[in-house]
Amino acid sequence: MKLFEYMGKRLLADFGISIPQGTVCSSPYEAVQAFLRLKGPAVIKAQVLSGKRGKHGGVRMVDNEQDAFAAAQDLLQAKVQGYPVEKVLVEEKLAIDQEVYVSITVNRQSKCPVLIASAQGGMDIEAVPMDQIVRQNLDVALGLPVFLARDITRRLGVDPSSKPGKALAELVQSVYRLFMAVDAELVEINPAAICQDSVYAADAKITIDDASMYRNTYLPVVDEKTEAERKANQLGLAYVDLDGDIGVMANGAGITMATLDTITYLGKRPANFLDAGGGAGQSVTSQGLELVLAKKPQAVLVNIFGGITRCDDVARAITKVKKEQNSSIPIVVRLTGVNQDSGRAILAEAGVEVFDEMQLAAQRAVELAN
Amino acid sequence: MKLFEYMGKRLLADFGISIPQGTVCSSPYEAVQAFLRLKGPAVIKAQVLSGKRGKHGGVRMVDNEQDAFAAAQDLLQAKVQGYPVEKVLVEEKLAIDQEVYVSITVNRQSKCPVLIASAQGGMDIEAVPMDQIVRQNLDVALGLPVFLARDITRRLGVDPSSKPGKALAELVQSVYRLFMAVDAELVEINPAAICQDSVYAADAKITIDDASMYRNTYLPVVDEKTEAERKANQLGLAYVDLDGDIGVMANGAGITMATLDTITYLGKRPANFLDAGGGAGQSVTSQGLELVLAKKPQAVLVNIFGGITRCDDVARAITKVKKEQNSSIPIVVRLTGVNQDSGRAILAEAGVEVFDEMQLAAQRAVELAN
Amino acid sequence: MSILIDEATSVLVQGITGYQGQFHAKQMLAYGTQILAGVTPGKGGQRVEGIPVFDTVRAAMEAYPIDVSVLFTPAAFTMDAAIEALEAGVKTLVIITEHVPLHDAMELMAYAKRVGATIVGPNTFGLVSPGKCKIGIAPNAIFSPGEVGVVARSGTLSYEIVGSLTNNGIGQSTVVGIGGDRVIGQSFVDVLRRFEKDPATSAVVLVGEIGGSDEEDAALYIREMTKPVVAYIAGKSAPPGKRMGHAGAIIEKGKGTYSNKTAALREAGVKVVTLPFEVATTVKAELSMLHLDPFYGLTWSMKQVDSIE
Amino acid sequence: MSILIDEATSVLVQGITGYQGQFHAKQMLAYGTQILAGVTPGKGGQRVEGIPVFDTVRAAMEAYPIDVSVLFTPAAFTMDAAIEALEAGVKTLVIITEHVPLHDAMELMAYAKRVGATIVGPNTFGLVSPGKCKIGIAPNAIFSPGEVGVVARSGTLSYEIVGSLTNNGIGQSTVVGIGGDRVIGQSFVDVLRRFEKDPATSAVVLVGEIGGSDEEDAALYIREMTKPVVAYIAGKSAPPGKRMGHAGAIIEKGKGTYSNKTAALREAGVKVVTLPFEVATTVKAELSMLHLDPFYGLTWSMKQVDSIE
Repeated sequence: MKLFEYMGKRLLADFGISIPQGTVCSSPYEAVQAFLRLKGPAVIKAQVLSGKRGKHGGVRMVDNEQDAFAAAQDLLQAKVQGYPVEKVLVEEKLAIDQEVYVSITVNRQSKCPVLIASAQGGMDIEAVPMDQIVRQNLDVALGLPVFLARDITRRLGVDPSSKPGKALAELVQSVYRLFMAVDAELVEINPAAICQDSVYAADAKITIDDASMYRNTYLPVVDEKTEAERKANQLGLAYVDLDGDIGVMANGAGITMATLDTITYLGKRPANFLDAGGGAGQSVTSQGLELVLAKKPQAVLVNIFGGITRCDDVARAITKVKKEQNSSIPIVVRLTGVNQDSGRAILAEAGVEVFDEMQLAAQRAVELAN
Repeated sequence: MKLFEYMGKRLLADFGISIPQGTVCSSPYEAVQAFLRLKGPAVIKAQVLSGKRGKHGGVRMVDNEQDAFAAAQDLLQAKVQGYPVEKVLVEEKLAIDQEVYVSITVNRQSKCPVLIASAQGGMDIEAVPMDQIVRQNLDVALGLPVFLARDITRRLGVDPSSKPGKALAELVQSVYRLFMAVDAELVEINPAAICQDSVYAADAKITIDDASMYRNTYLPVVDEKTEAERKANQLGLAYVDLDGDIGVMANGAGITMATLDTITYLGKRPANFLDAGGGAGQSVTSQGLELVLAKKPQAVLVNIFGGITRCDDVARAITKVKKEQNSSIPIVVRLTGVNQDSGRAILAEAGVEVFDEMQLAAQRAVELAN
Repeated sequence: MSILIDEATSVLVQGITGYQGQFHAKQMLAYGTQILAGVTPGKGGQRVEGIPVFDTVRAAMEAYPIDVSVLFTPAAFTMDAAIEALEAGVKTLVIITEHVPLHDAMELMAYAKRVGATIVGPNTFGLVSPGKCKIGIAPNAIFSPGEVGVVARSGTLSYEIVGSLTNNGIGQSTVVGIGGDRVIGQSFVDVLRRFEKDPATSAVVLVGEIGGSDEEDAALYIREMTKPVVAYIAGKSAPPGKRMGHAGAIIEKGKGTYSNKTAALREAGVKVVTLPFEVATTVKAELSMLHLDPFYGLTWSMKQVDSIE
Repeated sequence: MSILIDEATSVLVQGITGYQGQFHAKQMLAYGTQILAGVTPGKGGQRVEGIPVFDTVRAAMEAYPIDVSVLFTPAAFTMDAAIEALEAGVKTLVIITEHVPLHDAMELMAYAKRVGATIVGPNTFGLVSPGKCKIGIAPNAIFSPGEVGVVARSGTLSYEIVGSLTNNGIGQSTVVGIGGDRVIGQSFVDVLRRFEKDPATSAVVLVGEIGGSDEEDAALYIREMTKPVVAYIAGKSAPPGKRMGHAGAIIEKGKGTYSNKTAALREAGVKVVTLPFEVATTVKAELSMLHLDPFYGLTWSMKQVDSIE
């Protein structure tokens, strides 16, 4: 789960990191009030979850009441990279001496947290040459000790004995504490703004591990899903909206992707993607299929390799939906595994085409979609 | 630093452990008010730092207003094992099904926290047979995981799947969290009282590592020292009041103890014990000596093996005190190590007897004390 | 032979009294797996499919010698159960559970490293040495004994490919699901090393996915391997930046892409196929090349000496 | 020979720019100790007594080969400095600092065990292999080279006893202060094992204290030792239940008492003396017994083989 910048900054502040003075606003009027409280030039930032907001016009500098109103109004009506802007953050404009990049995420290879930092902050970290990036794996049994925080500060070209150096080393330790405390996948401060003796988190990107949400109940909940994705999630399924011709339902992320690959290879494009996972029962399967059909694709390909999932359950779910919806969208089923014979019998009786091999089923679906 | 029971219980409560309803009181009138709020039988407990309070009459059961007043008045005028009672804790009387003992302390041998528990709580843990005591070393990198808390509960004869078992396992985990969070040397709950489905900490003994106090500034400060010990502590020295004939000042705990041993061996008893540690300068040394003299011993033995401590500093400190106090108490000095020649010269000039060997100096001090 | 598990492997099932635990214990028994004991806290003394259930792993270990524990525990309790097993001395864990918190997985892997234990998963279908032992949730019917090692991230796709190998007469030495999560115990490289050393494995099938860099790391190691590797990478047509069902499939910059992975593998001499059903025919071709080589066994065992760590 | 340190030992001083660090660096240099570098964060580039100062242990290690780091760091920063040294690869630490928080010591010892490092202290006077190397704060003048190993908890008392050995013509192989804190890196037993294996050590002096059970543990090990041990235990006349200066000297029930310790040691064959100045004469007697035994060297080296771990 991604947090909006203003939520992320609140968390950072809870962990002792300095953040710019500011207010999150839902209307231009609020934004003006917030601007006036700052008594100086301000930055108004669209609160959206996508990156590269600056490059897409989501950040405005203002130094008077009129501009503040206009900027807030403009942003609150805009979409940034497809996301509608529901809130803006009105913040003091910092007098920045240097911008650095600081983040902690998970190193999949080393199976530990990794700190990634660069003296070149404020820009796209992916564009910074590798030799200017500080990478430091962290040992969860050891944490991020002072000497390491100082060392990282030094490697960023900031003297750890100077006042801003001490502040930066403390920020690095606080980022680690926060990362660990909230089960973060990513805590990114870009830039961490060095302003005289202090360091401020001028931006904040925090992503929380969804699997940990049961124990992070005090965190705000941000829902970035589409309506269909949300419905699928409630069913315990994974759904992704695409824009092609053939609806796809399969069980398992790998096989679902392989099904998309096969359809693409055969010259059609998938309309959506429903991963029914393992062990979905009849009711969940039928609701999943309804989601796939709701996109009105030219055909639907159901690809079930039954392991935990039982083929007869799937067959019953398909015939039920077919009967209820009375839809003209052709459904092609590949069904194999536990209880495959009874499943195929049920489908055959309902007039649904069923195959043993995945590639045959995919070919048939592509034909029907033409 | 030891915490009073009521302070310990507040900490336990902060870490989610159930404690009996109660109020700490400084007067019998407060105690009666506290009793009346409980609406039932109460326990009034003297707040003192020594153990075995129950056996020394420090705990009273009361079930009416008059008895509550009398018990509180009585306790607040009493001394328990030499400690004056300044506060009493008025608590609800629990309906206890079983009493268990739970503590975590430091295992010096294994260099890790160790949980010690017994199904026989409420009594003196030292009197419980070893085979009825659960001992479990804890790995600081791992903490006290649920499976271990359940296992400990099981070894205490309580089914960890029962409601009181779950509560006891949670208590065990909370005790560990508290122990780690406050740099404790000891967290002891004796008894942990099983009352139907819940477990209450019916008593609390918590000792905090003195060396950690700089980072546990939010803890209450309990001063259990005598006036002289406090003064010595402020000087960075260690002082212990004893009740013999010869005042002892030495540098280092080991050599100070060896000096006491030698005096005892020679037939006299030490009047006090001042460990001047290593590297005490002239001013601190003279103030230390004043503390030793204040006890009016029959003689004083100063035993300095100079390493960090410089012998001339010690000599100047002794002559200064001797001159200022003009005391008739004889001072015998053993002085050896860095700058010993100039030190001995200074003492000789001031007419203080000085020796090279510790046993000779001790013999002379014993003679002078006769 | 085989890797990680064989007919002598004795297995503990943690979470055996749950729905999944019970069902798959039965399936594993039917496959011939030596399940000696199960654990569910508070359910000690019960039996599941005739298997004795204990309250703790320690109690189970005192009663039976256990080589591998397979976990069907709820996600929130999985780290605790895994640590319990490691503490009790189990040296190999297979964690089937999905949605284990990422930080739990990191802590667990750090601890497993300290105690020198092997973890497969989490979020894996498990592993199978056909005809000898199955641990996990894969369907029993699809496997056949043979000389091809299979290592894969995702479950159903692996069943698809293994089933197609079997249908094409190609047996497997061991099939290992490394798991779909971001932090997992055994990486592709870890398993490839084992296959390289296993005399019973002649060739390896790698079933990868977009996201992460595990396939790229594998490509680096494969350069040193003596055995042929055939790979299929799922997700060629997945849209960038969207999550595809499980966390392992987030499309990342650079290394995570389909083209980067397949290029790295091809450079390492891997036969990369475009669709899953091409795996079996490609493996068949590789195997027939191997077996036509009159010096095959000899060459391989000479080379092997160098490649053993 | 000697244990732990000798003339080839290269030393790093952490906290070298502080008052204690500077003073004792000078003293150690005067003793002949090979101090190659010092560390104080923020003071890199300075020199103390000609010794180059670095900001970090890693930087020092890159410039010089370091065997041992000795810490004169403030108590609150000592754990951090120690972990820094261990992380940088220093294998032996001598922590002079007193008042290190107990929990820091526990975490440090757990970490040192993981990385296989040796820690002497905290709250120790250090250690000396006379004529070869001194690390710590003991006065230079009191030591003389010889065949007696000394292991002690407290500083000044050890100086007293070592000085009296030297004055009586008895030299020392190595003198080790294990430290006065409750959680310390090397216990009596750890050091006794080293002395038992050290060919240059013929006899051992153990200087203990009331409190804790380290002397009792030592007594158990001494039963297996081939070399004679003489012990003095301070605190016979200390009042029960009072703190005597440092935390290690709290009188505890049972094991911690004077009578329990001396009884355990005597049962193990240790000559326990009552007063510190009796140590030298007793050691002298033990040594003359050893050297009168015509089979001494032979017997000992035959026995030694069994006792090496």
